[in-house]
Amino acid sequence: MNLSGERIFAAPRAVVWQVLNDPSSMAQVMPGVEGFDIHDDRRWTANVKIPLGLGGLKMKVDMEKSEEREPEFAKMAIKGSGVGAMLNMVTSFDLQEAGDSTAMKWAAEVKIAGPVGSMGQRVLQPIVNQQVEHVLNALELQVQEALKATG
Amino acid sequence: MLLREVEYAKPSSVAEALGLLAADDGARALAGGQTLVNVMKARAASPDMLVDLNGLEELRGIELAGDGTLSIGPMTTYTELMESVEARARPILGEVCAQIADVQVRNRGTIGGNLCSNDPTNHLPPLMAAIGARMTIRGGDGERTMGTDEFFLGVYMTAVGPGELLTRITIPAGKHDGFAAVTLGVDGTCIVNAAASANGSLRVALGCVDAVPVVVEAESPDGVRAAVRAAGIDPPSDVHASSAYRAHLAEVLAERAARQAVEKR
Amino acid sequence: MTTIAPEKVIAPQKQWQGQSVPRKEDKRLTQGQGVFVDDIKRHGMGYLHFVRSPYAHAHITSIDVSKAEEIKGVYGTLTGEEVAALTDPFFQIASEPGGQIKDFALAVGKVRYVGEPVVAVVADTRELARDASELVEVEYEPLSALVDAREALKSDAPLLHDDAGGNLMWQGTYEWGDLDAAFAEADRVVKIEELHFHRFNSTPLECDGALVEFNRGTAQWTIHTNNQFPGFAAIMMGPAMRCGLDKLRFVTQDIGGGFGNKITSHPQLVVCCLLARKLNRPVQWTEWRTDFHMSMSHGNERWFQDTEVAVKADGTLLGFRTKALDDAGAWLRYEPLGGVIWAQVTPGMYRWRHIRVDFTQVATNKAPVSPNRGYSRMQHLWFTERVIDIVARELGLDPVDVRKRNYVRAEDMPYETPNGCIYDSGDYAQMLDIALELIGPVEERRADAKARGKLLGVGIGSTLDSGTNNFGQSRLINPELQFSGNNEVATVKLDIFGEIVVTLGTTPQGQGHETTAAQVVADILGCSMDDVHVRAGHDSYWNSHAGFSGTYASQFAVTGLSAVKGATEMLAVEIKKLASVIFGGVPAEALELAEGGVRIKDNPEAFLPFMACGAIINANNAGLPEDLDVTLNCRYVYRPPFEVPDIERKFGNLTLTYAAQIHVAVIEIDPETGYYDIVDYAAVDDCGKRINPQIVEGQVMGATAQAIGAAMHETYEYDEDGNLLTPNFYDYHVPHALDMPPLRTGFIESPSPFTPLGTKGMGEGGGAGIHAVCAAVQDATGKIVTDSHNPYQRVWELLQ
Amino acid sequence: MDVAVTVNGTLYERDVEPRKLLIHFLRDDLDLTGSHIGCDTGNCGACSVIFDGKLVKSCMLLAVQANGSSVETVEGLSDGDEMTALQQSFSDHHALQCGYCTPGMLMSATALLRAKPSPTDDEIRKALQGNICRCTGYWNIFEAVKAAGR
Repeated sequence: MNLSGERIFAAPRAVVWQVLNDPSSMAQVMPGVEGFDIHDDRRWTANVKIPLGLGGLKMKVDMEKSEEREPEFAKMAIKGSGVGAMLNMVTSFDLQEAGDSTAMKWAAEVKIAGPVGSMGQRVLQPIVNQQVEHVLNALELQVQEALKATG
Repeated sequence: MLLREVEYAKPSSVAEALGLLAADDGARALAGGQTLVNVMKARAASPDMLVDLNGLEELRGIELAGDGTLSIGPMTTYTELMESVEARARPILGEVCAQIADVQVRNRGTIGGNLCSNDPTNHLPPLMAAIGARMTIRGGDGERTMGTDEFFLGVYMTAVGPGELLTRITIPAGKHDGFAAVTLGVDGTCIVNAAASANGSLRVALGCVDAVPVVVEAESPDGVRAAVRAAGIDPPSDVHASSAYRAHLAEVLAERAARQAVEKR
Repeated sequence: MTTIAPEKVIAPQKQWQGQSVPRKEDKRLTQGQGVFVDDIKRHGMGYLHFVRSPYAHAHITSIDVSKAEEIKGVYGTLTGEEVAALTDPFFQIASEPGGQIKDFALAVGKVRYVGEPVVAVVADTRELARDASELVEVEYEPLSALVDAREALKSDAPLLHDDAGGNLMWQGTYEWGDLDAAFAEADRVVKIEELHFHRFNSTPLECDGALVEFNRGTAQWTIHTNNQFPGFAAIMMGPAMRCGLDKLRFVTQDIGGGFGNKITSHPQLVVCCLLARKLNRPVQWTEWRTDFHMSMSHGNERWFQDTEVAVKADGTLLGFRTKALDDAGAWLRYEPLGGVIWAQVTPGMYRWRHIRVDFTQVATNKAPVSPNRGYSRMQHLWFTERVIDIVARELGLDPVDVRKRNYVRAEDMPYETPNGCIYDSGDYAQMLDIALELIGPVEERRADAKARGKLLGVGIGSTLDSGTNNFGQSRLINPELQFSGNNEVATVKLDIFGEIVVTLGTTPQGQGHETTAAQVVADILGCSMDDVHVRAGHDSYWNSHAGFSGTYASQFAVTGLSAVKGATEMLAVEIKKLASVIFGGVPAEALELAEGGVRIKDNPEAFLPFMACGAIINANNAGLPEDLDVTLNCRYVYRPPFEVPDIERKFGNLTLTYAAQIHVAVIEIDPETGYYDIVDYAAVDDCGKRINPQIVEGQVMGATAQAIGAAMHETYEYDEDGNLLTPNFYDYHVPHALDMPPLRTGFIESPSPFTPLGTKGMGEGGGAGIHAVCAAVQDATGKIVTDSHNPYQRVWELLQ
Repeated sequence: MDVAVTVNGTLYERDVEPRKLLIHFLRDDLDLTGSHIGCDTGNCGACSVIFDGKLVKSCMLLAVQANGSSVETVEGLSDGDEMTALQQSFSDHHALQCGYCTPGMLMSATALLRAKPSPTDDEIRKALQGNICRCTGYWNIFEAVKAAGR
């Protein structure tokens, strides 16, 4: 499953870059983060609980930055486990200066591995959509806060 | 089989249940369990605590008001609804419940559970959307009542938040309803379903084609297919049906449900 | 239900055989007193849970079981590395190149399908074992997956087994007759680009399982299991585990359905054995439904490509050539035997003499295939039936006429096929008439359906249910193999209190062996079948069993019952020998067995009850003549008459009996949605002499239900990454009560001239239902049906 | 968690984990192995029992939910050694082969016959829809239930 989109942040590219590459602010961005371990500047692990009506999807999420070209491009491999199947996602973002704002083009390739069945198939897309929306909004907030911080 | 560890509580009042649900954001209400327990067997979703609503009389019962309005407790089972004299005021309710799963599941599964799980293949979300049901949610800070457009938020997501419960389903009077589905085997899982109500305006709600029921309106059954096309649905594909096939079935079934509803006039 | 029995059949009188007596098994099974494998417990046993691969194809880069083993209540684990050190790879049936692959009980270094067992964890509760399995950390390096057999031989295809050097597992060319002459003689050559037989299996309601005990003192394992072919499991497990077969004691009682799907559980059984020894405690394994769907015994998926059929203008079939491409899945657990089993029914039910099949079997990143009801013949018979209906359509002929013109005729029996198989008896045309008579005229119904906006279709499915394998056919796959013939054994004894006890080597899963065996014994000994005690289940230590013992491949009515007959006749002779001594030298010919004893024909008062016979031989034998060799404990091995096939010509008799089924399905399609119902159905069966007609009919109806499910709903569908999309009964829809169409059954009895009782093995003929539904869909839509699986969407697409 | 459950008229008091399913409790804790497990999604009905008078699938209930309840399983159908009329009818009509689905099937039929002593063909099919049988093709089961109902 492939997703992509574009988002404009009312902040300079450096600020957006800094937010996207700071594990602790990423922790704020992700849904239902319960714990966060930073192994090194390229690898983090988060324990998240994606809220659903039936009870949270508890996942251990391992993230590894596989590629980066500061301050415009980064690519991350994300592996989620613990829900009876494996969720693998490769996501990348591309930052372009647009006046004093920043345009972020993002893309994600999501693959689920394991006994998914039709429920997994039917339900995965909408759940991912639900979460992507959440992440982007949270990112917006983080960027604004970072902007305040940098003054 | 073989669930993860989970705590269990059986409150004796709705207030107590709300308290338990509010105290732990990992707590989930256990109604009939005919969906939730299976999800837990797969160890997909994993509540920390199950708050068993069985035995809460406040959440049961079916009342028929003078104006024909039905008020249904969410812990009413499908079988109870099928057998309820009051519920015959809106015949489609019993007719559709009789198509859900099998005797065992209907004996245990509840109306509220069906709505709150909001699996896209469930029968009741589109039915409630078509007949204009209203849901009452109670939480720590009181009650709110809303229509299905506000109630269903996404797959397995409804307006019932942490620390809240669906406490009442209110259904207006009406007899001119229809329901059509293509299912996996006779009365099996829905591939696409459609519910229609022709009490006043003609409303059709489609299931299985989006994260929430898709409602279309039309002057007459002849206009329904066009209305569905105009809704621009993009149904999910799965092993049982491609997006294109679902989109086609949506049109056919929407019209069939609409005709049933109108013919009952 | 209507049943038609042709006049020529005379119902057997005054004997147990031929009667629909209720089953001996039923009381315990209806009262919840059966003993299925998961019902067995032992003191201190641990529950086993498998950590399974989430990937279809990946290198295992690391495995860490430490967190799991730290948990209180976890007894231990087993990894692929340990298995590779403790065992040798399973013996491979295949010659080159498939014979090169190294198959162990757990994945070693690499996983090849979603659900493949990678690590086993044993704990003191089922739940805890699963908890701990979630703490096992396995790192994978995913590889691209091969899910379409048609891609397997391309140069850029992912490679499953380095040892085999490619994805080709087995290849063989079968050619009989003179193809060139046939195609030269043909008025028409019908070409069919591609036909596809889909992946499914019979999903017995009970999944696999075992409880394994290891006896340290004797280094012997007792394996309580529901494996349906212990003889095969033993020859796979013994060499792998480096132990003699007598160290492996297999015990089964009640088995919750098998249908061939429970033949290849030997890898899981090896894991249980190794852990029972390693942990020094009984190990219990229950396979859950999702585990079964992901990993156990899928039926062979097969493609038929570039088919050409030589046919005369009048519909006379001369011959065909096709390329069969078989998808074996990730491992060869019983394969590549599917590459030859189909040849038992090479021409289907038809008289064409010129046939070429280029058979190729490849590995893919899907669950391993192994026998499934109708194993490999079903795929081929579906192909021949599709060919008949497509030819009929192309030539504008009636499918009924084309069948009748080409069916092997009753007067041709016994009929030698182009590849040397002998169809023993039958009258296919008569069966078709009975089936059509059961359905009655359809033209009016067609018009009526049309008036209701529905499309009505009628389809015929003919199948053969070849039974009693000549295992010599395995040499057509691998000339090195030293298998041939077949056998089954029974012991019948008269105990001290006159109790008649029968032990068998078979592993029944609902076929009623305790009942039919008792029927045969009672007729020979002239007693009531209530006096005959047939031991339930299989025990390779205490019951007699032979090399091919088991319950599979439609053979009990021939191999099992012939063994029972042989042993009982031996016992009858011994009883008479004893009686002639007791009666003071009355010749055996003057004696008869009746009413639970032996008596002098002319003087019925001179009667010796079985109880007395048993007592004398077992406990009161002083003074009996020295030369009286009577034990009243008789063992007989039935060996069917087989030759080793000619390997060069791939020629010879591959099975002893050929039961036949003709099914007719009538369907109604809703053209707007593709939704369809089977509105009428007839199944006509001929399995020779029927020992218990009710049991035979039960097999026919059950197989029919499975065929209807496979034709309409059941499929093991994978996505492009190799994830199974139908891993449970939620997505894998098997027929339930409301899905069953009206069912009419009929039968004829064409006794087999080759078997002691005139019986034929049966039970696998249900494939006819798939053929019939496909033909009905083609008839209703007017479009050629090229797939064995036709869910609503595919039917709707046909109509677009 | 302590539970007290009456099964086939006998009161059992046990300490169970809340996560234990009723079917595992019956089979593993009480050794009532007549009820079976044929799936893990609540589809097959092999675990069907009568729970406080209602037919349910015991794989979708927690054992703790049965506290204070009464459960009937296949072991309780016949009192003593004799087969009940329904069990006999299953045997007479060859309504079982491997016998694995049979206990659940019998519980569904029992629940039906209690509510409708002489069910119609349609009522029988509807009543057995939640029980999968892979051996018989169902027809003999329908006939067995019909005969037992007369």
